[in-house]
Amino acid sequence: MNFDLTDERQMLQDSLRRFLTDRYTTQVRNDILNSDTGYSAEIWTQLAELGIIGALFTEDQGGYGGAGFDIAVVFEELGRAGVVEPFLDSAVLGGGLIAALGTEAQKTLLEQVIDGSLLLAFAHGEPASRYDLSHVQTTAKMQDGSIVLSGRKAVVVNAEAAGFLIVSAREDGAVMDQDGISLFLVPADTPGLSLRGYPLLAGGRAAEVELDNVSLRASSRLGVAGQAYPVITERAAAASVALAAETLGAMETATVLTRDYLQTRQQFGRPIGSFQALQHRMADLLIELEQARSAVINAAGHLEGEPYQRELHIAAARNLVARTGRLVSEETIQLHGGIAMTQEYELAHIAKRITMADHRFGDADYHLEQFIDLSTT
Amino acid sequence: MNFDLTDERQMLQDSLRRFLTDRYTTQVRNDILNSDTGYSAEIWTQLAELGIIGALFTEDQGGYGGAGFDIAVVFEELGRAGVVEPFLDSAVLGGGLIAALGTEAQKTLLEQVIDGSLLLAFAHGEPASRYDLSHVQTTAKMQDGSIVLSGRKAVVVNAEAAGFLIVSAREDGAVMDQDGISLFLVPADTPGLSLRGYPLLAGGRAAEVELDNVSLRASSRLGVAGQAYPVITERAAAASVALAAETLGAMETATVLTRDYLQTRQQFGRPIGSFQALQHRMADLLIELEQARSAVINAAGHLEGEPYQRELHIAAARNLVARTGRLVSEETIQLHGGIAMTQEYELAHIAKRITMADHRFGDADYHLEQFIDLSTT
Amino acid sequence: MDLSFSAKEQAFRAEVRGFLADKLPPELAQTVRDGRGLSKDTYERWHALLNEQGWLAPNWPKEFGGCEWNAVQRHIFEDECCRAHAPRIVPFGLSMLAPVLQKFGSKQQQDHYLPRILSSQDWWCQGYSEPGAGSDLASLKTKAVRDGDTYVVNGQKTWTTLGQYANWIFCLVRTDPTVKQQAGISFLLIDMDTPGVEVRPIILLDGTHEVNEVWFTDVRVPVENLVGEENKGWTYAKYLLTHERTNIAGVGFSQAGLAAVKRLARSQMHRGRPLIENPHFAARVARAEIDLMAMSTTNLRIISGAAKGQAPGVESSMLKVKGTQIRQEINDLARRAAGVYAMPFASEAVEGSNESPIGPEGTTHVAAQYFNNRKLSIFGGSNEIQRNIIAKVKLGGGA
Amino acid sequence: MDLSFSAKEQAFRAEVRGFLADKLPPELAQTVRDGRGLSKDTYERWHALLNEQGWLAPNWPKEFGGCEWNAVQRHIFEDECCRAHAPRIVPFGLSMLAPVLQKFGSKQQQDHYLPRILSSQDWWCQGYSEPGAGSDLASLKTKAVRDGDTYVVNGQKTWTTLGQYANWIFCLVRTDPTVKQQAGISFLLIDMDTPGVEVRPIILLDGTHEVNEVWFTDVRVPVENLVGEENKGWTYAKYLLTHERTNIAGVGFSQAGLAAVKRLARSQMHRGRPLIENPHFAARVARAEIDLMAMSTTNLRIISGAAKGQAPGVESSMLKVKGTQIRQEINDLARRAAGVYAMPFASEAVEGSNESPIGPEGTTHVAAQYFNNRKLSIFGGSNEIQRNIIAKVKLGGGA
Repeated sequence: MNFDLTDERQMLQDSLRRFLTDRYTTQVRNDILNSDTGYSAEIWTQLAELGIIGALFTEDQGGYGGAGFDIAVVFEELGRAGVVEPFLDSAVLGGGLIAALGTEAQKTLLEQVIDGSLLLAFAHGEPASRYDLSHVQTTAKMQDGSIVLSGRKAVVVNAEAAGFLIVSAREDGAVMDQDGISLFLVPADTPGLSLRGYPLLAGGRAAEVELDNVSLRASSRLGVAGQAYPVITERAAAASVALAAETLGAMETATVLTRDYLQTRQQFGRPIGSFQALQHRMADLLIELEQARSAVINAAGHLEGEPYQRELHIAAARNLVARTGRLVSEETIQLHGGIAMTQEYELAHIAKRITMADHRFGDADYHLEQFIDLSTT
Repeated sequence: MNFDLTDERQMLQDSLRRFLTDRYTTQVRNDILNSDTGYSAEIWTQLAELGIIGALFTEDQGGYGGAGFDIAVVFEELGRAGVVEPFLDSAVLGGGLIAALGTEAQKTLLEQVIDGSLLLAFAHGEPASRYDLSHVQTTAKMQDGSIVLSGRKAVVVNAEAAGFLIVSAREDGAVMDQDGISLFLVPADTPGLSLRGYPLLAGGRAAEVELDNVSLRASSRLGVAGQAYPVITERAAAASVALAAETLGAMETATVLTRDYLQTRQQFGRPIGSFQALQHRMADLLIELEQARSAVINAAGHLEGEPYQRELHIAAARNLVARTGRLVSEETIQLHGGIAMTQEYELAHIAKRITMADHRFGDADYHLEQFIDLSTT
Repeated sequence: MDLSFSAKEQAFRAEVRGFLADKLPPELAQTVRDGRGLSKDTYERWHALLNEQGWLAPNWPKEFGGCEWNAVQRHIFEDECCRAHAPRIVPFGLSMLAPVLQKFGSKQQQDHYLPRILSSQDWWCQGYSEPGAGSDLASLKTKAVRDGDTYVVNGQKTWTTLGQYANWIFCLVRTDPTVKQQAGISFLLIDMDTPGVEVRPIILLDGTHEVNEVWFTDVRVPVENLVGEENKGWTYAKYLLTHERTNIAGVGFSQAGLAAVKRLARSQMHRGRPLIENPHFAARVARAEIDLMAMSTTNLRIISGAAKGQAPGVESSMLKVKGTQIRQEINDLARRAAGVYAMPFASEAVEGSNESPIGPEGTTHVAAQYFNNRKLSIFGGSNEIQRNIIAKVKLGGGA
Repeated sequence: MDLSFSAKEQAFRAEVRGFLADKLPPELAQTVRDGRGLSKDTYERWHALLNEQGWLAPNWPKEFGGCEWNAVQRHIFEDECCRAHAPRIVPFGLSMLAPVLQKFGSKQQQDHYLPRILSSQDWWCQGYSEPGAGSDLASLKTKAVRDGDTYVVNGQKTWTTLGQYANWIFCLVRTDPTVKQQAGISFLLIDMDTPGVEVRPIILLDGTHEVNEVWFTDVRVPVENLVGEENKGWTYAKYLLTHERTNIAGVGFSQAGLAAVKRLARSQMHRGRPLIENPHFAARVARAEIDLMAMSTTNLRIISGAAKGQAPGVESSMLKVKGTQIRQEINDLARRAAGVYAMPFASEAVEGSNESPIGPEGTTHVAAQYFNNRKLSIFGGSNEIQRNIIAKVKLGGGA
C-alpha cells in the first residue's frame, strides 16, 4: 500500500502546476473564454511540448503514461487552473479510442495527437441519448464498398477544431443494443458532415453534428464492425477518471480561494473567517474534499482493473464527486458573497467547471443508479 | 383564508396545555415509562374527564370535535408533553373505526371510549406487511354461522390494555388485494386470542397477537364484509395527521429545551448560545419547524376533503415532518451534548417520540413514494 | 382555520386572471417563460399596461394613486402574474423608494417624484451596497459634504441592479463621519445625469449584465434632494428594507419553475423512459414540491396575519432563507433535467436573439439561471445575515 | 500509488484471520453481531485470549510486552476483528493510560501497573469530563490538595465509561487554582476502593448503563500516584488524546453495520419486493456505501502516512467527523429497514437475556443503537470541537 506519487508523476505534476501558475492566469483564461475558438492554440502547443498529452498515452502508444493515475495527476492540475483546452476530448477520448482500436495505419495519427498538431473529437451522444452509452441511432450502412453514415450527434465537444471526428454509428441491432455499434474515423472536411458550433457555459466549444449520407472508405472503421461498445465504456471510464480528477482540482482551488477570502475580507470590523458559522462550513468543505480525493484515487487505481471493479469505483467516484462538487461550488460562492457572482472572478469560472462536469458521461443520479445496479448483481 | 384557531379549539388547547404542564411532568412521565402497564390509568381518566377523548369525535359520535384540526390541536399538545397514553390507538383508530362502520349496537361502545373506561387497539399490521395497508394474510372464515379468525398481528399498540381489539382479516382475495378485507370487534378475553406483550422504545406497550381459530359471532363484523379498506385508509390518514401533529409538538419542545440550554450552559466562559455556528443551526431548525407547522395545517385541513387531495397532503406532511423530525431530534441532541444522552432528561424521551413516529403508518420514504405515485397520476 | 380563499378573494383572483388573459402580450409572456432577459422597453411596456389599469402600485395608498391592496390581495395578484408569466414589476421606484417618500418625504418630493414613477418618466435604482460594505451595510463610506445649497458626493456604490437603465438613484451616504456608524448616514436622491456620476457594468457569472458599479466624483446634489432629516437615513433605509420584503418567499416563481422542470422531465428520456418516471429524479422533484407546498402555506399564514395588521417579524427572515433554498433547488433540478443540453452557453438567447435554440425546449437557459440565482441567497440580506437575525430574536445572543 | 496491500501485509492478515477463526468463541461473536451489551466477564475472557497470543497490546513497545505493530498492521488487525465480530479491546488501560505511563510514568509505575493491565488484574476507567467541563475540558474543577504524603481529592467526574467495572481511575485534577486553566492540572491515579470514591450509574437514553458519575469526597491518594510532574497533567492529557484517536474512523464498524443493513433489507418485504430493491432505500444504502468506500481510503492514506512516521494532524479531526457521520447514517438506515419492528424496546435483550427476539432477525437492537450512537458525535471531542480544530489549522481564526 502506497499513496505517494511515483517520481515521474511527481515531476509531471510539478512542471504542469508551475506552467499553469505562471502562464494560465485568470486574465489569460478569461481572454480564452471570450475568444472565437474557445481555446488557445499557443497554450495547447506549449502544453503538448511539456509532454502533457504524452502523459495520457502509454509507451506503446507513443506516450509515457496513460494509466489511471497519470490521467488523475494531469486532470487534477488542469482542474486547479480551470483549463478549458480539449485534453479530454482530443487525447483521452479521441486519441484513446484510436489507440485502443486502430490499425497500425490509423495509429500513425497518434503522433500528431501527442505533439498537439492534430485535434480530435468524439461524436457519440445524440439528441435523445442523454447519458446512455448504448443509445445510438446514427446508422452506418455498406453501400458499394463504402460506408455511409446518417444521423445527428449532440453536444460534440471540440468538434469545430478537430481534424477528425470519431463517430459512433450502428451497423446492427436496435437503438439501445450494446452489440452492433461501430466507430469511424471521419475527416473534418468529409462531404455531408456539417456542424453548428456554439460556446459552452464552462468554456470551450461544442457543436451539433449532422451526418447526411456521409460516405467513407471501408478503412475508416476503427476495430471490428459492431464491437465498439466495450471500448467505448472503457474510454468513458477513463473520461470519468479525468472529470472526477478535474473536479477535485477545481474544488481545491475553490476552497483555497475561499480560505484566502475569509482571511482577508473584513465585515463588522474583523475578517469574516473569524465567524464560527463560516468556519464550521469551511471545515465541512475540507472534510468532503478529502473524501473526493480518496474517491478519485479509488477510481484511478481501478481503471486498468477488471471491468466490474472498474465500473463500481467509477460510479462511486463520479457520484461522490458530483455531490461534493455541488456542495463545494455552492458553498464557496455563498461564503464569498457577491464577488463570486462576477464573471471575472476566478471562482465563477471554477464553479462552472465543477458543475458542468456533472453533465458529461453521467450525472450524480446516473452514477448512483449504475452503482446500485452493480452492487446488487 | 384564516389560520386562527376557533375559540373552542383555542380553549381545548389552553386547557390541555395547562393540565399537561402542571401534571405531566418529566418525573411523572418517566415513572409511567417504567411502569408495568406503560400508561397511567389515573391520567388517562383525568384527560378523558377534561374532554380530550371527546374532542377526537364528532357530535354525532358523542364527542364535540373529530375534524382534522381537532386531532391536530390535541396531538400537538400531547406531543409537546411527550404523552404516551393511547389516544391514537384507542380513540383515533379504535373508536374512529367503530364510529365509521359500527351498527347502532356496536356504537354504544363509543360512550365508554370517550369517557375513558374502555380502551381499544387496532390489530391490523402483520409480521410481513411493513406499512402496506392492504397486506392482510389473516383470514376470516364463516363456519357454522360463526366467524373464525386465524393469523398473526404485529406490534399491536395498546393491545394488552384494550377491552376490544379491532382485527382486520381477509374474507376474500389475495394477500395484497384491497377488496376482501373486513374488520371485526374482538373482545380481549375471546378464546384463541393470545398476546405477547412488550414495552416500546418511545413509551407505551404493544403486543404480538396470535389468532388461533378465534371464533366470533357474526355480529362482530364492523361494516360490510370485505369492504373495510377505504375506511382503514381514511383512519390511517387521521392517524397520520395525529402523528404529524404530535411530532410537531415534540419538535417545539425539543427546540425550546435547546434554546433554553444554549442560553444557560456555559463553556469557554460564555453561554454556548453565543457561538455563531450553534446559532445558525438553531435558526435552521426554527425555519424547518415552521415548514412542519404548515405541512400539518395542510394535512389537517384536507382530512375531510376528497380522498385524492387528502392522500396527497397526508403524504406530503408525513414526508416533510419525518425529514424535519430527524433533523430536529438529531440536531437538538447534538446541540445539547452529553446531557441529552441521559434517559432522565426530557429531550431523550421527546427525541424518541419524534423518531419512532416514523415507524407508524409509513416512514419518510413510504410517504415520498405515495406522493410520487399520486402526483404522477 | 380555513385554508380556502373567501368568495371576495376568489372574485378578485378572477378579475386579475381576466386582465392578464386580455392584456398581457403573449410574446412577452413567452420571453419570461423562456427565462430570457428583458429589455428596458419590455419592462416599460408592461408598466404602462398596468398603470393604465391602475394596478402598477399595489402597495401604495390610494391618495398617491395606488391600489392600497391588503397582503392577501397582493399575494393573489403576484401569484396570478407568476402563473401567467408576466414580467415582474421593477421594484426600485415603486416598492422601495415610494414607501419611503410617502412616509418621510416632503410634500414637494411626493408631488414631484411619485407621478413620475407611475408614468415611467423616471427609472430609479438603488445605491446601498459598497465594495467594503456588503453584509455590514452600515460601514458604508460614500460621503456627502454640505457646500452651501448642495451636497458634494464622492464614493462608490456597487451591485446596483439595472442601474444601466436608470436616470435616478437613491443613495445612502455618510454625512457625519464622526459618530457611530448608523448615526451619520443620510438618504439622498441623485439625478444620474449630474456630472461626475459614472455607471460601470458588472458582468455576472452567467454572462448577464444586471448589476453595476456607480461611481461618484464631486457630484453636486441640491439639498432639497435630501429625504427627511440629515443623519437619519438609517431609519429610512430600515423602513425600506421591510418594504422590500414583500413576496420574499417567491412562491410564484418556484411554482412556475417547478412546472417547467416537470415539463422538461416528461420530455427528456432516460433509459427509454421519461426522466420524470426515474425514481431518483422523481424523489428530488417530490421533495421540492413538498417543501414548496409547506412554504406556500407558511407564506399565506404570514400574509393572512399581515392583512390583519400583524407585523411580520422574524418570519420574513425565515421565508427569505427557505424561499431561496427552494428556488435554488428547483434551478438545480432544471439543470439536471436538461442533461447534456445544459452545457451550451446561450449568450445570444439571453440577450434576446431569435435564432433557434440548440437543445430541446426548456433547456437553453437552465444552467445560466442556476448560476444567476445563486444571487438569491447573497443579495438583499444574505441568508447568513437572516440566520443572525433569527438567532438574535430567538436566542438573544450576539453574532 | 498502489492500492493493494504488500505480500507481507497480506500474510499478516491471514495470520490474524486464522487466529480469530480458531480462538474467537462463536457465541461471543454472535453476541457482538447481535449488538447486545457485553458483560465484564466477556470482555475479560476476550482480553485473556488475546493476551495469551501476545496480541492484547498492539500499540505498546515490545519492551513492555506489546506487539509494536505499525499503523498498517494495527489497521489490519482491527479490520479483521470487526469482520469476525470480535469484541473491542477495552481501551482505557491499554490504549489510553498505558502510553502515558510508558512516556511519562516512573519506572516504578511502569513496572507495577503495566503488567496488571495485560493480566486484567486492574480495570481502568477515565476521569476527565466534569458536569461543567465538557467541550471546555480545561475548566475542570475537581481539586487535589497536597497534605503531607497524600493528595486529598474532592469533586466529581462524569461520563465515565464502564466505570462500574473498574477498580482504578486515572484523573485530571486541579492542583493549582491560582494559574491559567491548563497550567494547574495534574494527572493522578486513584484506587477506586479508597474511601470517599462513589460510582453512580448514568442510564443512557436507550436504557443502557455504560457511563457513570464518579464522586470524590476527601479521597486520600498517595503522592506516588502522581504521574510525571505536578501541574503538568494537561501535557499528558493531550498526549493521551492523540493516542485515543486510533481507529477513529471506525471503518470496520461501519462495514459490519452496512452488511447488517443489507441483510435486513434483503429479508424485509416492501410492496411485495425485498426492501433492498426499492430505489429510495437502495439510494440511501448506495450513498452510505460510496461514502464509506472513500473514507476507508482516506483512513488508509493516513495510516500509510503514519506507518512512515508522518504524524496525523488535522486529518484525525476530519476522520472523526466523517467517520461518525457515516456510522450514524448506517444506524439510521438500520432503524428504517426494520420498519414497525424498530418500535419494541428490547431492554432484556440488551442485558443479554435468552428469550427469543420479538421481530425478525436483525431488528431487535437497531433503534436502541441508533440512539446510543448519537454519542459518537458528542463524546471524545464533539464534532463541533473537531470543526473548531480544523478551522483553526486551516483558517488560523479563533472560535
